[in-house]
Amino acid sequence: MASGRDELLRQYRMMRLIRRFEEESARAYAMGKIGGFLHLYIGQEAIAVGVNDALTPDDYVLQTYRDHGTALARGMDPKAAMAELFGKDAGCSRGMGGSMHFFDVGHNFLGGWGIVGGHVALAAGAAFKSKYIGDGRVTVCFFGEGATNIGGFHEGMSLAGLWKLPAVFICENNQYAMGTPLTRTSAIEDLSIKAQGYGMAGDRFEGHDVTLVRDRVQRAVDRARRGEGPTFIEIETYRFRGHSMSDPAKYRSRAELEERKKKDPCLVARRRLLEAGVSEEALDEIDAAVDDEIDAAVKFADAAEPAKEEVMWGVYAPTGEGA
Amino acid sequence: MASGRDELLRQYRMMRLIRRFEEESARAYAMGKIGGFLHLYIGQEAIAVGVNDALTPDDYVLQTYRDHGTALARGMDPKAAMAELFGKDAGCSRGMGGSMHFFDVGHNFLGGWGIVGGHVALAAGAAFKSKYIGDGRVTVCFFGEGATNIGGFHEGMSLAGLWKLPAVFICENNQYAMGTPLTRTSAIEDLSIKAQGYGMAGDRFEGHDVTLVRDRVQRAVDRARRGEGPTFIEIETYRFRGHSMSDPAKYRSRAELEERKKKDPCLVARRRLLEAGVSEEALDEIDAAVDDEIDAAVKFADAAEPAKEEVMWGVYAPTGEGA
Amino acid sequence: MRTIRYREALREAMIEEMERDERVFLMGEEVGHYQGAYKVSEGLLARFGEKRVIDTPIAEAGFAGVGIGAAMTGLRPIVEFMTWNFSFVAFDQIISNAAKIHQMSGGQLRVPIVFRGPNGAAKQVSSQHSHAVDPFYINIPGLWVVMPSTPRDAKGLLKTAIREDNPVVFLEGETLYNVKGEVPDEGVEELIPFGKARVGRVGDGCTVVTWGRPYHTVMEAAEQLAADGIECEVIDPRTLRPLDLDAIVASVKKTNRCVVVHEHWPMGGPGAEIVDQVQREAFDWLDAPIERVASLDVPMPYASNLEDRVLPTVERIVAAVRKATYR
Amino acid sequence: MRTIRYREALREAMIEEMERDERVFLMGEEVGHYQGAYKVSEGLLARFGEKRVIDTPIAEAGFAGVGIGAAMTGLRPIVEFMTWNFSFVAFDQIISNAAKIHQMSGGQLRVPIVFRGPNGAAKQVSSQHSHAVDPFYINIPGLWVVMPSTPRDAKGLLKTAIREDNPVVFLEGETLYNVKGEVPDEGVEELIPFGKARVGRVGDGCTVVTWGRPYHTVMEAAEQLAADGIECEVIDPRTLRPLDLDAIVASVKKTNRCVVVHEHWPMGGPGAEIVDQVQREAFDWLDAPIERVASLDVPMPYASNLEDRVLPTVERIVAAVRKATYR
Ligand SMILES: Cc1ncc(C[n+]2csc(CCOP(=O)(O)OP(=O)(O)O)c2C)c(N)n1
Ligand SMILES: Cc1ncc(C[n+]2csc(CCOP(=O)(O)OP(=O)(O)O)c2C)c(N)n1
Ligand SMILES: [Mg+2]
Ligand SMILES: [Mg+2]
Repeated sequence: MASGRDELLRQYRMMRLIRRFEEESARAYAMGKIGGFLHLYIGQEAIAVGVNDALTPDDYVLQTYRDHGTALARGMDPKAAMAELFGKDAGCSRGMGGSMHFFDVGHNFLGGWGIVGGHVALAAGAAFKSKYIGDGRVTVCFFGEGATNIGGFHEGMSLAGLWKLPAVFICENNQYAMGTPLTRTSAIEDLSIKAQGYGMAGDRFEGHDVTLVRDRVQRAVDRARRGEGPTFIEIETYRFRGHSMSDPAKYRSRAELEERKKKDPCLVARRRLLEAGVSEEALDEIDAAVDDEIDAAVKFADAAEPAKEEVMWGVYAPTGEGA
Repeated sequence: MASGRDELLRQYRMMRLIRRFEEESARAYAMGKIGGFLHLYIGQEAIAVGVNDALTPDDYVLQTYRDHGTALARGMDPKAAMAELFGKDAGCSRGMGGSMHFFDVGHNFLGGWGIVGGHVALAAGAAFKSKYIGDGRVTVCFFGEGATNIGGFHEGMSLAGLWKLPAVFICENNQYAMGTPLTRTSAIEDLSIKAQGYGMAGDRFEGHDVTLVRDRVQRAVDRARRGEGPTFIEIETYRFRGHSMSDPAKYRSRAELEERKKKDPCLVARRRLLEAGVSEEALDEIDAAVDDEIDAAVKFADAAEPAKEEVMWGVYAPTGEGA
Repeated sequence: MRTIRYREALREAMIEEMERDERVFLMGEEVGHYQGAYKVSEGLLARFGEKRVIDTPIAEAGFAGVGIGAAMTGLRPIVEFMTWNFSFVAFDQIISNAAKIHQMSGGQLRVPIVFRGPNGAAKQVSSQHSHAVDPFYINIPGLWVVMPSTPRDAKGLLKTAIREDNPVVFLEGETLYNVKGEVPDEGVEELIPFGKARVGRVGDGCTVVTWGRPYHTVMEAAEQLAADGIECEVIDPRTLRPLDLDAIVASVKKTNRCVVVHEHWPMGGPGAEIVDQVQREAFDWLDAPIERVASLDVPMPYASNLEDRVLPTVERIVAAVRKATYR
Repeated sequence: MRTIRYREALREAMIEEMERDERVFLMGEEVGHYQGAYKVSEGLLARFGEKRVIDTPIAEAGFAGVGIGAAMTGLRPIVEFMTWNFSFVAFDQIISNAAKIHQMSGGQLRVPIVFRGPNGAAKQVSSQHSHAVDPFYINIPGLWVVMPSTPRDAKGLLKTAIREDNPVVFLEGETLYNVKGEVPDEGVEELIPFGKARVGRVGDGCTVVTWGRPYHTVMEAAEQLAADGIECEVIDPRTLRPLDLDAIVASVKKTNRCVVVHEHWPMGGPGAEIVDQVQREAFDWLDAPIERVASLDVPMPYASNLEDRVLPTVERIVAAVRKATYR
């Protein structure tokens, strides 16, 4: 179980990194260094990390606007991430995208997307390309439970199922779409039932245990890679913060939140590591190293140059280069 | 069984009326009296007629562009229908809509609609209104199997399921969407499975027997009227003609067509009536009367005035009248 | 007169019309329990209940379509888009259904519906969330397009919109919601008619036509220009469809100069349309080409240093007026 | 030179580019087994197989999105909309994704994709199926908008579009598919650059700017006018984005008159945009207001007596030129 422990240590570190990145983003937002929308991933870290560990570096990942955690898990440098939030040229999207639109093509993180359901077909398209050229890659597409009613979700899923594309669709069911609980947006409670309508495999489980997430997602990824078609997975989770910075989350009780915090994925992993014989000190050391890394990211972002003043930049790609 | 026989006689007559209306439309099209698209309902008559008999005159019905049969079954005057095809002012939509856009609000036929999936939410809206004011009406929405992949279908279904609207969604699975068979557009063969994803009741059966259609749809209509929510019904059927007048339907074999014609809903009903003791002569008399009615419709349409030359007419409703 | 915010003006209009007519209801994402993403509908759920203030799933094409279907059959829905950016997934419902039904049905059906929500850029919400949609909807016969810049216009026009028997595209602004202004006293009902421009400032130096958020930027620029002796006449058409061309042309015939200022992208749209109509109707009166100030022709970047430059600025407006007046 | 139909010209362009580049594929409803709803893609399935000629379900937002995703990751899709009317259900994919991705990703991704299909009215297909969509797409930075009127332009521009690294909106015409015209001989490759207008007819009486289907109506009107001594200079910009303003302005500076003729509805769009730019760039050369001939501002009625009057007619074009030339 030593290798399992090492893996969990690595996962713990990444979850802490995400957690601390989000906390510092929130603080920087309050200080006015970040503008626009900021959707935090706190509480859902085990999913980004567990899913990423089921993938190879070549696989593609797409996420919604709640994208920091997934980008970091995929390997994005926290400096580039924080600089993006600060609207800097060194940001992962050169300051053009902001919080909702992280991109890191080097790590095959194909974006944070802002229109609910709008990226599901894009993910199917990436998987389509893999099938077309036979590159053996798998594409993972994340979205919230709130996305399952919209046409974009349906069409992307329908095509992926029909064409048996190498993709895994992961619904992070964090119980709320902005202020609206699932009970008021869906006639059914078990969303994974929808898989059947698309001729896909389905799965459903809780997402606070990073090992469980990795293992269950691995099955779907392997299936996709073997050419056996896509899977729709509903992972139950919870976000500890409001929908975005402007949301005080009055629609849920303190008690509900406290109850859910008992399943904080960072704590769960920490407990497991302690049980496996890792010392408190070793974990505290990791935490401290993570703190330093995030501090460095903030400092980097603070010092970085603002987005370049060529305001017409990038509207059209120069033709030819990519051909 | 006398009343059953009378009912079937009435249904037979209506199916023949639809059949003959379509045949004469095709002929008029070939003569250049009708322009644009013309989608015939030949082969599917038992559905329009059976469904209508499960409804009250107050219930709402919406159909796709393949709408003549449903409009006639609902009670539209064949004269107004033919005049519409001829682009005449006496047409059911004053010559503004044409074949794809029949409307007869007096019979609560709320239109033929041209954008695949685009009217599903409209139907949900009509049902929403019934729930809102409590008028006890049920709305029936027809669409083809080709519509089940599009976002408009999904969103209309999701909302209807969530809000338990008094509606029945009928998928006329005539095996083809233009030239494409269901096997190339759907990962699943049994479309009624999709009902589960919307928290709806589902049903599925063949649609060449008008009595069966009436009975099975009645259950769904009753359920909706009792406030128990919508149903998604897949009815298997076949269109004997091409998708529209320009389609020679080369994508299917003659043998397949001939096989299907054995289940011609008009023939099926006729056989049943003969078995029940109705004479050939009585049926021929009905046929002759129907022929006369359609002849009269064509003559009426021929003689009618063209659409009024006020080309800016109708873009905006005069405010106030409806208020 | 009382002074209230634009957001409150909209809310008052909805409350008054919902009190007046049982058939009016509000539907959209987070309009009820959450009190509205931008708090426009705050308090409405408590006042009218879940039957008439309806939270929807995220399914814009679906609930827009439900609204249209309900309107066709006798209700009078107000459909809120959380922002107009999300109307793009419902675009077909608006253009192919709402705008067509009356004519296509030979006049048998009408669609009394209001689609409303914030239009244009907020602040650093990036390219997918910063669209000014007026160019898309202005082109479509069968719709009315309304875009109030002040609380008074917002209230009076929304009340008119709700009583209209045709579909209305009602474009608000996230950055306008906090704007304060005078509205008639309680109990004094004001219905502002469609197709009547408002003169925001009288002047004989240059006509400036503008609507929505940039109206306020124009008013600021006009102050600056006045200090330099150029008196702008600011015309806010308030509704883009119908468009009060007469008011605009009358002003241009007085000032002999015209500048059109808007948030939408430059290619086409009401901005170009107004230029087209004015050059035709006031050709012999124009002493200079008509100038236009638009958002720059780029997707909105996130970084605030760039965003500020994309939107119409006081500087660009001043420069355009100077150009049109050769000063 | 050979004479072929517009439909065949498009087909040749696709075949040549698919032969040239494995990454190019065609996707859409009925493009394969059915040989295309309008037979543009006839024979392509047999030639390239199901891998590269892909029949899709009816899910425009879905397959447009799949195309964009595939383009993002290295393929070069041609996405056919059976007609552009159906692009409205995919509108968000085009405006929020295709047009934004390159800039929003800080330049990391590009979207080499062509969306193509027939635009505008066919014949009596009624209001939901008769939209001219140029006003919607012209407004959006990040897209190119191409609208060829002849077989030669169709072929040369489609080849350029397929090699472009940005999303292209390629607007054809159901009523243009049968138009015949000369194209370069086999083996002679012609790539027509974006942003270069074509002079369809030289004259010094009046500049007429037009594109797509009405180009042919304008050429007919120009014959009539020539018989009366008014020589029109007909400019077809061919691409609306980028727009060859220089060519238009040069012509107007010669003729001192300008008429813009298009199929799209009047309010806004490229029609208005061209007027706006011309009045600014050629103000001192214009001897008369710029006239515009558009489809009438109504949803398309089914009845043919009405449809004929809605579209730009030779009579309306002749009248507009006479007005602009005071004759
Ligand atoms: C088409 C569309 N409609 C509305 C919105 C506004 N919006 C952004 S996030 C959100 C809630 C999404 O909830 P969910 O899918 O559960 O994801 P979560 O935020 O919980 O991760 C809404 C309504 C949007 N971005 N796109
Ligand atoms: C959104 C949209 N895309 C494409 C079309 C073109 N189209 C019209 S009918 C049709 C086939 C529909 O098949 P199906 O739903 O099975 O109905 P059927 O015609 O068989 O009755 C298509 C592709 C359309 N009208 N709307
Ligand atoms: Mg959620
Ligand atoms: Mg079918």
